[in-house]
Amino acid sequence: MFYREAGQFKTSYEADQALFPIRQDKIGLGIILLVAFVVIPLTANDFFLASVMIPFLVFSLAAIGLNVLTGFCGQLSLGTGAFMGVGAYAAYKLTTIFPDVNVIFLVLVSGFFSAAIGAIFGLPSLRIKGLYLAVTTLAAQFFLEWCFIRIGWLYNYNASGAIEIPTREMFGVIISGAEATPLARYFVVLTITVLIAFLIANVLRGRIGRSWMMIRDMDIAAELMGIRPLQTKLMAFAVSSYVCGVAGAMMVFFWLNAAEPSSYSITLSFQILFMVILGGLGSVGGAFMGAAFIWILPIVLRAIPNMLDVDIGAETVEHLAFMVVGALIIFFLIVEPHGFARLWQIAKQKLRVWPFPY
Amino acid sequence: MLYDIFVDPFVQMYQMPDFFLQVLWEGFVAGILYALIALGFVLIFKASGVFNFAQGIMVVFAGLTLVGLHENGVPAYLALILTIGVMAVLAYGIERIVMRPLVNQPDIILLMATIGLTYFLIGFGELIFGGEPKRMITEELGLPTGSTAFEFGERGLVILQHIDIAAAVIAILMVGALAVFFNKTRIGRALRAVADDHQAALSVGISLNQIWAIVWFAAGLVALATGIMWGARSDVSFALEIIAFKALPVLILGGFTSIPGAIIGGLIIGFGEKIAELYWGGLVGGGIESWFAYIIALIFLLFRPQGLFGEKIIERV
Amino acid sequence: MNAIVTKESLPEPRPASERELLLRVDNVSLSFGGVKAITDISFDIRKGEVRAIIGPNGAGKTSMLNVINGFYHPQEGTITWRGEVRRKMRPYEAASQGIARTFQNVALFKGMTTLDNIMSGRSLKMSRNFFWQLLWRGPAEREEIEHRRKVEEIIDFLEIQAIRKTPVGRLPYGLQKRVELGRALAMEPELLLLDEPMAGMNLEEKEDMSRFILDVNSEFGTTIALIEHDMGVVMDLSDRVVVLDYGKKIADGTPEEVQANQAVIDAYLGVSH
Amino acid sequence: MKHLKTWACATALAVGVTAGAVAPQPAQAQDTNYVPLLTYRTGPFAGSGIHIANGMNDYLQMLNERDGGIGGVPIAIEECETSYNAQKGVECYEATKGKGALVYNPYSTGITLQLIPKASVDKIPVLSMGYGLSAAAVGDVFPWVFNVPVTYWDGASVVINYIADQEGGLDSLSGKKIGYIFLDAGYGREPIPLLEQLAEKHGFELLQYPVPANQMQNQSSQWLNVRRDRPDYMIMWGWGAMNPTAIKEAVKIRYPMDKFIGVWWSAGEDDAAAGGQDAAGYKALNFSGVGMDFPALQDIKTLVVDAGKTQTDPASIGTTLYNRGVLNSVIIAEGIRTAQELTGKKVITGEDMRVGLEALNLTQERLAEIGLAGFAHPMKVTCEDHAGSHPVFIQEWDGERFVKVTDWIEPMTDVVRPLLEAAAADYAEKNAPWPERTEACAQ
Repeated sequence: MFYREAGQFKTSYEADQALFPIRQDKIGLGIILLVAFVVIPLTANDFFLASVMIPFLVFSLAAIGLNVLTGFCGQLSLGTGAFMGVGAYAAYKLTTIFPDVNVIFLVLVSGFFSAAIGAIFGLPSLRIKGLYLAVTTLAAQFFLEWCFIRIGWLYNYNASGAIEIPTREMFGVIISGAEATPLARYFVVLTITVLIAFLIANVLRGRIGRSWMMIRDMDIAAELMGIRPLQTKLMAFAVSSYVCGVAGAMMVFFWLNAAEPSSYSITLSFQILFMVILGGLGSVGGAFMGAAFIWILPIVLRAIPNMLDVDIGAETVEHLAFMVVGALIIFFLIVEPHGFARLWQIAKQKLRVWPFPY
Repeated sequence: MLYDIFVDPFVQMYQMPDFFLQVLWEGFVAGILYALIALGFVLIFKASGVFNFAQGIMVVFAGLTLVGLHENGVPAYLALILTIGVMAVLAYGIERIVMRPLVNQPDIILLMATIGLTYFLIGFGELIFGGEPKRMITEELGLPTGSTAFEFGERGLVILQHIDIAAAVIAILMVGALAVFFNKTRIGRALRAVADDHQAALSVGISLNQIWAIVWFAAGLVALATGIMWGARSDVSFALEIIAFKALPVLILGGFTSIPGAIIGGLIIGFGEKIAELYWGGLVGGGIESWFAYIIALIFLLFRPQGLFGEKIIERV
Repeated sequence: MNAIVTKESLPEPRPASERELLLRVDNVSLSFGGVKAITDISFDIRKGEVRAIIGPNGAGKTSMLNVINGFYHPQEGTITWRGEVRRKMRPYEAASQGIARTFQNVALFKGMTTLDNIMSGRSLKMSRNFFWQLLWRGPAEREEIEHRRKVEEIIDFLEIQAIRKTPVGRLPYGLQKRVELGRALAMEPELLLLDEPMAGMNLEEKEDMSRFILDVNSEFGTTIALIEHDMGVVMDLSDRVVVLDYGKKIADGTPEEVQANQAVIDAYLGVSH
Repeated sequence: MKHLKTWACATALAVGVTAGAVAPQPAQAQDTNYVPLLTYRTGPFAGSGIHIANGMNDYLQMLNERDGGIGGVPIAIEECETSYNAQKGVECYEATKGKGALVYNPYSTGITLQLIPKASVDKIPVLSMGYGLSAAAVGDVFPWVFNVPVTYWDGASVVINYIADQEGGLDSLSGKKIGYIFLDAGYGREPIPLLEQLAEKHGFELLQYPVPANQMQNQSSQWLNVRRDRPDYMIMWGWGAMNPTAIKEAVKIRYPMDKFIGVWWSAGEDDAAAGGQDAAGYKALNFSGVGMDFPALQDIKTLVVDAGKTQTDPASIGTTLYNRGVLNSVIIAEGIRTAQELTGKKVITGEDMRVGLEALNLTQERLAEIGLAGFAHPMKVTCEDHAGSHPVFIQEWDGERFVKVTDWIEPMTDVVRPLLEAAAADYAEKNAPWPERTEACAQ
């Protein structure tokens, strides 16, 4: 009834190719941005900002990054955690080398380092496909993790072996370090995430995004249509790693505040992979939904016993969260392999014909 | 530097032959354990084309069930039998709930389903038996403990752990039993038929569902054996899972469908990483075992993408 | 014969064998680990003709196409493309030199819509780099629209407007083949290789497809090499036919010549060699 | 392309679901002192973490049951599961700090490092008892962080002192080989600078055997290296599943167990029991009482454990790690009590707690008063010294239980203190602008 595109005629290809061709979607996006930029900052408390929204946005960005590689280009990667780590360590080193440069700029630059590393580990993808490629990305994961521990230069030879984020400000507002308010950090993370998501969505709808999907859907045919497989895959690795690297840098700069190598372990790789699967392979919007689900579900699960006043051990909730996530992944793969993104489309389809069933 | 890389390790091997033998033995034992995990992968991959990421966690789960039952007062052997029963139920459940609805899905979807299964089993196992590491009931199961030392040369000594010998023997027996099972029994032949061609197997009246439940059960038994052996070496805990990843490079070397490949791949990785760690690892500060196997596999893949025993892949359009 | 539209109904400037040479295959042999797929084959394709490659199953027809567009590399022999001799070439290089093809088993990009599939054929013609793509507004968008126009022409030509936004995985087989042809056409190729474009189609679909092939040939002047099992279609469509059997060339000539050739008759009737 | 379109749902989902579910619980009732416990009963380090968690929880609960809390005010205890995971650690911190948390004990070096800079901003002290950043003992630089009773560097120097004693003095260390096997993370790497310095000073050779965190249960290479190098002594800095595996491997290569000494985090009964009888002779540092012959522990048993108010397995009371957890809670409780005395308030804040901890003076007499005579070395925290005690003793595994075999051994303060100060200065410099201490010294 309300969600209907009837009467909206497109008179140009511009309009037809827009990210949100349907008016209601445009309005919806506007409302979401309004909520994200205005309503949440005005109403949310520190816990919601610092422990729900910031991690959610960081993970969303990482999931977009992995989605570029796995969802759009069809190259399975289990090394996301390490690529995020490269971004984090690069950003850390950059802030020590250039203490006066704006930290947001450095975070964005740090992505280029992980892009380069990602492209190097993407090289075998020319000859290796599918499951085999997953093993080479595991090599990246374990090797890079080892480097984070062993190369003291990366963490400035700190006795703690960890990277600790210094206090930095922008326009007189402290945005990183312990004194940064959750609100300031939230705005930084939100802006970077929205901006990168928008730019990546642009790439995905154009020639380059199409070439990735060609490789994903049928690499042989793509090659026969003039796509250079190595170049295209490496570009996907680089773009994906760039986005993951920025997410990894944001993770330590605007969320965790300090990170040991174990923060970027294989567990993180799986966390992001699950977000991508549940959200929907090959969907930018799905990355947000998957991140929301995987990050927020355990928080909600933990809160439920409190609300109901049931005495369940904290660890039991943790175990249950594992089980639920595992079961849901299987459930989604069986029922709707395209994840939340497809469910959302189906819901919209239903809405479009509502109140009639067909 | 060059001397340290190219000469010194070999001099050491020559000067301390007893130590070199010990390294080889440790490599052999580690290799056998990797091979056992890989064997579980191969069984399932052969019959259903599913890359079972959860094999590592099945190892822990089986071990944990065994120890957990014993902790709750079940006698060791009864616990063993009950665990076998649990693995059978698990195999049936996985086939019924996870695999059957996913028939004919792309490989990557099946792989991800088994990753989901991994997480489910971690949560489930910890929920029931608790998250703390448990001691394997080695003695209660009648497995040998202790060690034997062999004099070697003047002051050399090679120490063999009885449990490691037992692991090797059990691994060999299992491979033998699987070979007999595949070649001599009706179900075994059906399994091979399924491996060759699902459709064809169906058309001659082989029940895929039954076969899959059986392979998952067989993989569960292999997992149990692996769990006992590895549990005896350290402890039974979910931290073991990360070691199970080592089966992936093993499979790359040996090929996804070859049982002898899994064994040989396991041994190559086992020997390779021990020798590399002990004779060359020190040059970069040690601890290279965590990634060495993967890098071997990666380099190997670049030159021989089809694995040691696989046939050259001809792409068709 | 099945097809209503036949080659004879269209004007023909001059005999195919006299036209300008586009591609020549000289003494090409290909084997896979000892198994010979193609043995010492030579033939040519001339500008603007419709060239058929026929032969029984396993004769090496698809392998021949794979050699032409660089997917397989022959052990012996050379390929001359527009006067340039080549031996080894990556498939994407072949594509950039104007060779497009369709596949025996439809090889569409299943996760993409009809429109995106055909747009993918424009990949080589689009050039805006990554940074313009990031911005979208401006050059990248203009380029996209410019190519969209071209693609819409193809969609109109193939009469598939209604399925423009449908993911191709959901289309019936006949339409998928049509989309695949559209994708190849979008490359604006000089040489179009069609691998069994009518396999598995019903009569009506075959007629449509025949019409499209002839229209492509006459309207766009595209040279076409096709593999087909339906002899009626082959005889009606093609200017010249090359016949393969067991990886060897056994006949080459106009449809009439080939039909009369004893070796061809033997091969199709299964006379032992 | 409609990919972005769907993120509409994402945020809606995020906002909608969480706003309802995780809205902060109302602050604790005004008549309690709120102590959040960051624990881990699951994950790779659960084997060690469970006992600590039980010990911490049970002692505080016993105080509630027996005395009605501290100074007549009950303690509100809340456990938050971190799984030794930095992400969850921060989440636990954010979730609990708003409820009037008095002190944090992260039980993870990684989480401690995250909290150290936040402590002064949020005005909640961090108590990392025998772990975390060694340099935090320098109270002038880290007014909000306490690592009573001892730092890793103290511990490492005690081990060297002990070895020297066995060998007949520090001079006889010359030419000896001492092996150091450690968890390859910040935790295990921290003692290396001190050990290296001592090695140079006393002429022994330090051999390092790192164990990567994901190879904790696969240490045969490290121990083969030990076998080849034949160090005279082995020192271990392990945690979680690394400990039992290491002890088993040491037994396997027939390393003389009486020359194998672990840090206090490698002192669990479960760890040593993995080697069984063969591990007899294995030694570990410790700073909390062994066994359960303490009235306070008896109270815990009757009032809390036997009453079924906890998950604790009765057999684990009196084990090393359980007692360690108890000691941690003793320090918390005494800190609260001191704060109450100094401020005159019954319900205190994090700032008061900092003052209380800084003035902590746990004497023999006081220990006896609370039913824990001889349970720990007396501790006296000062503004300069936030470790406040330093001596540790060595216990030995006799095949079935740990037995205290030495008296309290003093660390080499002359070596350790300058290192601590240098490290603190280094930390402050790297994290510039690090806030100057503004908190007045109560003493």
